[in-house]
Formats: sequence, C-alpha cells, structure tokens
Amino acid sequence: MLLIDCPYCGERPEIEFSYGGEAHIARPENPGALSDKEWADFLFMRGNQKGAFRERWIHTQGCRRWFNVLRDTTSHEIYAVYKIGAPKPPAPGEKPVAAKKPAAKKPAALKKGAGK
Amino acid sequence: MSGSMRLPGGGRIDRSRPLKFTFNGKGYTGYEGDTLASALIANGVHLIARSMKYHRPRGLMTAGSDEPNGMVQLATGARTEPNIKATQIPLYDGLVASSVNVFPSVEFDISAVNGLLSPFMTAGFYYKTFMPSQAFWDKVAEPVIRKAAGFGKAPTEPDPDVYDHKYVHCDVMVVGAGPAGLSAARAAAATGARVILADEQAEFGGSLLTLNREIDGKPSADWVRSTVNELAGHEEVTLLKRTTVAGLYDQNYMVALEQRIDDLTPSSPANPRMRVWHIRAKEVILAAGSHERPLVFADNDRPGHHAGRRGADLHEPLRGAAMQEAGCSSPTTTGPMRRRVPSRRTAPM
Amino acid sequence: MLEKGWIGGGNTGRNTTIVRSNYLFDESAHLYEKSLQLFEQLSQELNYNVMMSQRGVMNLAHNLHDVRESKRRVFANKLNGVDAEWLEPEEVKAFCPIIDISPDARYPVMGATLQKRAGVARHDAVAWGFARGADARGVDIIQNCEVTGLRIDNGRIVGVETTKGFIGAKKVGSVAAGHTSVICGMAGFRVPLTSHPLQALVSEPIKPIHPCVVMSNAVHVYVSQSDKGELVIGAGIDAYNSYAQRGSFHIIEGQMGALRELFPIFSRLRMMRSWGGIVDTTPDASCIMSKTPVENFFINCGWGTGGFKATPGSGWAFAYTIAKGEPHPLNAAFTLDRFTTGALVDEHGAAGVAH
Amino acid sequence: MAELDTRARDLRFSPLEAVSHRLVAASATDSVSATELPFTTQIGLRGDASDAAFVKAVKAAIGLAPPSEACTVAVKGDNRILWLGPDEWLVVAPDDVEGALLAKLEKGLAKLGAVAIDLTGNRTVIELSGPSARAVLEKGCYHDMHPRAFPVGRVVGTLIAHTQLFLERASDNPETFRLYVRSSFARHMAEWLMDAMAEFNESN
Repeated sequence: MLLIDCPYCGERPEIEFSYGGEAHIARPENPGALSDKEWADFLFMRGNQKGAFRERWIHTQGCRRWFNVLRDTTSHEIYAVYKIGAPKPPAPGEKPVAAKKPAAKKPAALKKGAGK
Repeated sequence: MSGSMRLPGGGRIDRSRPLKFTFNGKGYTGYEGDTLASALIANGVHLIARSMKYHRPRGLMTAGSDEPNGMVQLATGARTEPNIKATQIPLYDGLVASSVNVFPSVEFDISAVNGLLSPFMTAGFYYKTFMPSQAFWDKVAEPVIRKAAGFGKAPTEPDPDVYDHKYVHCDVMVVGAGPAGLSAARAAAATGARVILADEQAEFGGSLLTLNREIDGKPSADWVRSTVNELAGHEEVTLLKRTTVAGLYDQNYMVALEQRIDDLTPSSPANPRMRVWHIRAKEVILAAGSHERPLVFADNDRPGHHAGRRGADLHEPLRGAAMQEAGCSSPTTTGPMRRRVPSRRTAPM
Repeated sequence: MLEKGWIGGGNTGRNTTIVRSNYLFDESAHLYEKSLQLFEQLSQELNYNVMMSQRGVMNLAHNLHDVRESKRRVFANKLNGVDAEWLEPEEVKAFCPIIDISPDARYPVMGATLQKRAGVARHDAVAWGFARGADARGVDIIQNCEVTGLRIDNGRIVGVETTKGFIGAKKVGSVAAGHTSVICGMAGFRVPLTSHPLQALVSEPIKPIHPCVVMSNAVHVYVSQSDKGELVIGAGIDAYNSYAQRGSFHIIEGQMGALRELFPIFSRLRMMRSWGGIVDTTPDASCIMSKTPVENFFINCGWGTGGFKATPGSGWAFAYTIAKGEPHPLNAAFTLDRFTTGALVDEHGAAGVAH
Repeated sequence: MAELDTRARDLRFSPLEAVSHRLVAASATDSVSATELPFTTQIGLRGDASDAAFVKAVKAAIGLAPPSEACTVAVKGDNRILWLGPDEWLVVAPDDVEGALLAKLEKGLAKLGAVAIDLTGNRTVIELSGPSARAVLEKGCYHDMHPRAFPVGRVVGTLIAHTQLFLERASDNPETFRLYVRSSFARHMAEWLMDAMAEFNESN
C-alpha cells in the first residue's frame, strides 16, 4: 500500500488512486499523419524504466485529478509528485530541467473571464 | 505423573487456578499462565510431534514463536486449526490438542520407517526416483506421495468465528515490548507522539519476564510494570498485546495480527476473535529481540533438547535435570534496531 | 546461457506452477497445447521427475457473462484439439467437493470449464531438469553473471558485455522476463512491455484436501495443493510498474477474501510465505517471440503471468526461431510487428489474471 | 424547476428508510450512533476559484464563497459547500430548495463558463456521532481521522468498506462525521456500519 502525496489533497493510501502508466507521452498533434510504426510507438511502446520512473496517477476516490509521480521502481520510493503541466522535478543525480510553459492549455471554458 | 516436573514456586503461572486439558486423548492438568508447551513439559510429555519427511520424534525446542518443532492440531470440529505452535497456545480449561501427521499415534508412528531409509532419501531425491514410466508416476507414486504430504488437517466445516480489521496511523510504531521497545515507546510517548506498541506475548516485558535485572534503580519487573502503566496513561499510546507484526511494507505500512480470543469463547461482531491491524507509521522501531537458533550437532532435534535459556523458564521454572539446553540466543545482546525510512514530513515529536 | 542470479531464482521459483492450454485463440491454443504435450513427456525426456500432476484445472463462472464466455472457450478449445468440458455447478462440486456452490454465495458458482489434462508441475524441478538436460548437451550455464550491455556492430549483434567480461556471440536470445525492457534498452529500442509485481503465497502444509486447480477470474483467485501439502495461491498483478519483487498487501488481502469466499473451510489456515515476481505484461496479454530491429538478436518475452506453463513450448519455438532466423508457424503470430500491423492476439480473457 | 408539491413529497422514500429502525436499534448507546439525514439538496459546482466573478456569483446564490483551501468545508446556517477538488465543490442545503438555488446559480454562472448541476438524490448523508465514531470508521477506512490529521471542518473523498464517499468531520463537533454515500451504496454502507458499531453497543 504505497503512500502517495496527491498534489491537491495530501498523503493518501494507494487504494484511493488508479494507475496511468508512463507519464509525458504526448498525444500526436495529427494522428492521421503518422506512419503505422509511429502510431505503434505512441500507443504501445513504453520506457518501463528500472529505477527512477515518471508515471501518472489519478486520485480516483478523492479529487479525481491526474498528476505525475517520480518513483523508483526498484525501491518504491517516491521522489516527487507534480501537477500535470508543471516542470519535471529532477530525479536523483539528474540535473534540474529549466522550467517550461505548461504543455497542456487550460480549457477555454475555465479561463478567467471567458465568455465576457 | 502429572506435575512431576513442576517446581513448588516461581514462574508466571497461577497455581491456585488449575486448568484441565487433553493431549492425544489423554487428560492432564496445567495452570493459568501456562502455554500448552509448558503444561506438557510439566506433565512429563516431551514427545509432541513427528518430523514431516522421516517422522523423527520431535519435542519442544523453544518457548515462543521461534519454535520449529512442537506443532499441534488445536481444538476440534469447525474450530480446529492445524500446525499451531504449542509454545504459542495459552492454556485454557477444556483445551483439546493432538499431534499432527502421525498414524496411528505419535509414540508408535508407522511412517517412522522412513527414517531408516534416510540414506536413500536425500534432498530432492524424488526428482530422480518414482519414474520408471509416466504411468507409474501418475497412477502409483504421486498418489502415495500426496497421501503422505502435509502436517495438520484443515477444518471441514465453515469457520463459525468473526474477525475484524482496523486501519490506524501513528508517529512511532514500536515492534516488541521488551526493555528496548518499552524504553523507546516511553521516550516517544513523552513527546506527545502517537505511539503504537505491539508484542506477540500476552504480557509486556519481553526478556524481562524471566530476567531479574535492575533498571533505573529498581527491580526490572517493577520497571516493566511502571513503564507499562505510564504508557497506558498516555492518550495517544495504543498498547497491543498478543499482536504479531507480520509484515513491513513500503512507506512504513505494517500488518499485525491481534489474537483477541484464545479459548473457545464464541466470537461475535461485538467481540471478534482476531483483528488485523493495518498500521501506517512515520517512524518504525524494530525491537523484536533475539531469536532462538539451535546449535548444530547430531540428534539435536530429539525430544529433551531445548534451545537457549528461554525455553524452560518463561512460564515456570521446571526441574532441569532431564533437559539439555543448547542454543545461541542471548537476551543481553538484544538492542533496539532503529529503521529509518525516508519520510518527507517530520513527526510532531 | 547467462543468468544474473541463480537457476530457478527468478520467476521460475515465484509462480504457482499451473500448466494448462485452454486459451481462446487458435494461435495461443496451438502454442500452449504444444507446451502441454511436451510437459506430459518431460520427466521421461529429461530423466528428471518434474512431478507433473494432471489434476485438472477448473475455471469458474460466476455470472451469465462468465458462463457465455466460458462455453465459447470450451467450443474454441475443442475445435483446436484441446480437451475441454463444461461443468454444471453440481459437477463442479463433484470434481472439487470442498468448493462452496450455494446459490446465496456472494459470487455464486454457475459452472466451470474443466481441462482434465491440465494441472501443476514442480517449478524448481522443471528449471533444474532443463538445466541438467542443457548441460548434458554441452551448454555452458553461467550463474551470477549479469548482462550489462549488448555489443552491436552495424545493426548486428556481436556479443554481450557481462559482469564477468565480454562474450562474443553470433546470435543472442533474450529470455529476461520482467527485465526484457532493460535488455532491449541496451540495444536501443523500446518494447511494448510494462513490468509489474505478481504476488503469490502458500499456506502451511495440510493433509490432502484440494484435488485440483481452481481458478476464478471474477473473484480473482487461483489455488491448488502441492505435493508437499501447501495450498499454492495466486493473486492478480499490482497496478504499478515495479522491479522490486514485492507488491502491496491489499492485493493479497483481497486474494484471501476471495479464497475464503470460494472455500469457507480455509478460513483458519495460516499463510507461510508470500512473494512477488516481476512479470512483463503486453497490451494484448500474449507473448512476444520475435526477431528484433537488431540483426541476430531475438527476444522471448511478454508472457506476463503465464510463462511457466509455456516453458517447454516457448523454448522449443524460440530455439527454432534462433536457429532459422525466422519464427516457427507456432510463434509466427507473436512477433514484435503485430503492434504495428494491429494483428493483436487478445488473450485477456483466457490469461486468467488481470494484466 | 418547481418545488415539490405535498403529494410528491409524501411519495418519496430515502435510500435508508427501510433500515432506519435497525439503525436506531444499533445506535442504542452513548458510544456511537448513526442516523440518515435524508433529502438534502445537493448541487455540484465546477468553476475557477481564482475568478472573482465566479466566487461572487456563488456567494450571491448560496451566501457562501466556495472554499479554495483543499479538503475544507464552508458553512453558513443550513448551507455548506464542500471542497471536492481544485475546481469542484458540492453545495449541500436543506430539502426542497434545489430549484431555487439552481435558478440563482445558473443565472450568476451563465456567462462564466462555470457549471452548476443538480445532484440531489445522488448521495444520501449518514451522520455518525459519539466518542467511538472514529473507532467505528477505522474498521474500514484507510484515511487518518486523528484530529491532528483531520481537524474539524474538513472533508475528504475516500473509501470506507470499498465504497467511495465524501467524509466530513463536522465543524461544530469533532465526534460527528457525515458520510456522503451514493444512494445505491447506502444500504451496503449502513449494513457495514451496524456491524462495525456492534463492538461499541453495550447491549451486545
């Protein structure tokens, strides 16, 4: 029973979450333009890292939000949790990555003042 | 010869409260505070079981959960349980137990003939035998081997008892309530931390239940009593007796089994027989003490050999003449082992 | 043959020893049936008793959907020459008297498929028997020797780097189960695998009481009794990726609840040991036995939770694949290419465990 | 939506009506008691808490601003707003006002891209109260309910006995918990609670 620090709700038991596999797999902008091999890479091929691994979890029974976890698949130690779109925290021994703008755009409907 | 091995005084039994029990169909008497093991030894019963493969005679080696030999079939009917260590069964009035895996009896066991064949039955011998043909294995050898397999018997009726769960959290989890565990729990509790202290025995004190030492200038038995009282007075301390911590999982998640009813008292939702504790701790202190390890010499598994000094004197000093003790458990070397698991939040200690 | 640990110390020593071939699709049924047939002769062929015990494997149905799926599988199996039969609840009870078939059970037993030729084999004996057989045929088995890199020249493999030095090889086959992604990473390509813990446990030994293998996809438990008398009980995989050979307690706790549901008499038994293996799961719950983007480098992986039962068959087909440089018809469907072509063999139903 | 007329109200039954007498019996103790709080108005809210216009519109309709702090509850009189997620709340109000509240909310939120949806009837509320309430819940809930970890006025989405629910610790009484359980799971939850409460019922 892992203890996962939901970035919205705090530390909660694994049983409240569902697993989403490898993180940071961007859906292709234009799937129709992809070759079969590129599509297979997107759909099926996975890093499956041994050691520090970036993965997605969703707090299914709590706030129902997806987020990312940096976890060691050999020790189950959780190094960091971070919201979708937030800069990647470095893995142990990894150089910090310069902060980028969130890849995912906020849905227009939730933009401040939208529709005004 | 009931009581023939008893000393007139001492030990942790109440001689004013005799209890009747039955082992292998024969009636005996023990006392409140006995385990089945200590009561059997007190009654001069040393042959408890037979080994799995050669059916060698087996007695009691230890006084606790490290017992490798003395497994019995406890109770009967729907409440029967196979392979329970006699050293972990508190005696109760009307207890019924028997040896496992023997026929027709533990004293005269037909399969003991296997022992004579032991030179031919080395480890893994069956991988190279019983296979003149596949059909011989299927029709003859495997059915015979299977019939000989196993120790005790599973019940054949559904379990009438009620069980329970509990999911709890604490700042400090202390496993083992000997001098190290009690000290650690007391230090943690004094800071206001949420503390859980678990010990597999029915009484706290660990090695101090049998050792008479001096701690903080007083006899160790008094120190145990006052420490337990002090702990019980803390609102944030949970004391779990008869509770075995069975697993330490990721991020300090522990599973422990509390034995709540040891006799045949019917259980109910209001009074479950056992309770599984799921514990999430910020810090874990393992103070589980020493573990009896037998010394290696020929026939060290024969009845009458006891490992270490804990074997005989936990429940009652017994006449030691007929016993041999050999082992490498030294309670004095038992220190607290502290396990630190990374925790990003500091315990409010 | 290189092994980073010791023979029988990986998933071979961490499974529940079930052998069966009642898979749904033709491709899988043929492969697993080949394997079962080899298992039936294995002790004699290896001159080593793998203690094959054809006790029968029942797959329980607990709802109408299960019943329809199960019957469909029985028909499919029969068409493929795999022995299979459908049992009504009373027949289930007759075959395995200790099972609870009362209609008021939380998950009532509505019937089961039965493969009588299926059963269990002693897992360590299978590993040691094969090792002895290989050794006798001149194979060098090097234990405690971990592959740390692959030497590739112009897209063609020329050998492996190990903790004990470089070993040159004209052809290399990887059968690294949960670590396949790590090996393929050394070769510079990704595979459609995720590694998960799969937990299992055994009870203390009890006198014989359970006559067969019972599997239930719905309540998620599979249990048999070993030659030593232990109940051998399997669970589903843990949700998360892991190489830690352990999982979370709630998985085996749920497992025990399911076991007690089907077999109320097991309630008072104590469990002796639990453990986890690292299983390599694929998107379609079928294996991969295939050529790779690196010439002369072959992979045999993706068996997920079901590799043990396939051991002789997968070895047989993989040997052919390495020798000929092309897959045998038995494993032609299980190439790496199928994830590009889309010709998946989705055995999630018959795989028996949630992948 | 029109208010319910008297006849329709008489025809309603709550998810736990059939077991209410047993809940009463199981609660015959000073230690812990359970009762259903049936027929509360419940409205789901989605919006951006950093948008002043959204907060203002909610406040105008409910009399309360949606709490921006995670896992907290805002209370005023009979109305409360539970934080469910970073942009999601549950408005809980007395019976039979959903029509009026929704009308007000829809009017205020219409141009903001925010949403108010009637969830009345989706969940019923079980109130568990007494000195042993926490101990009862600890039999089936992995969440740490110690007052240090879960103080008054907090709410979490979690599981009890395999059932998803929102668990609120009342702001006025640390020994009172409210369980917002989906109606179809309410009976299971009530049965589980009665079983778990048995240990604390002296008559057992």
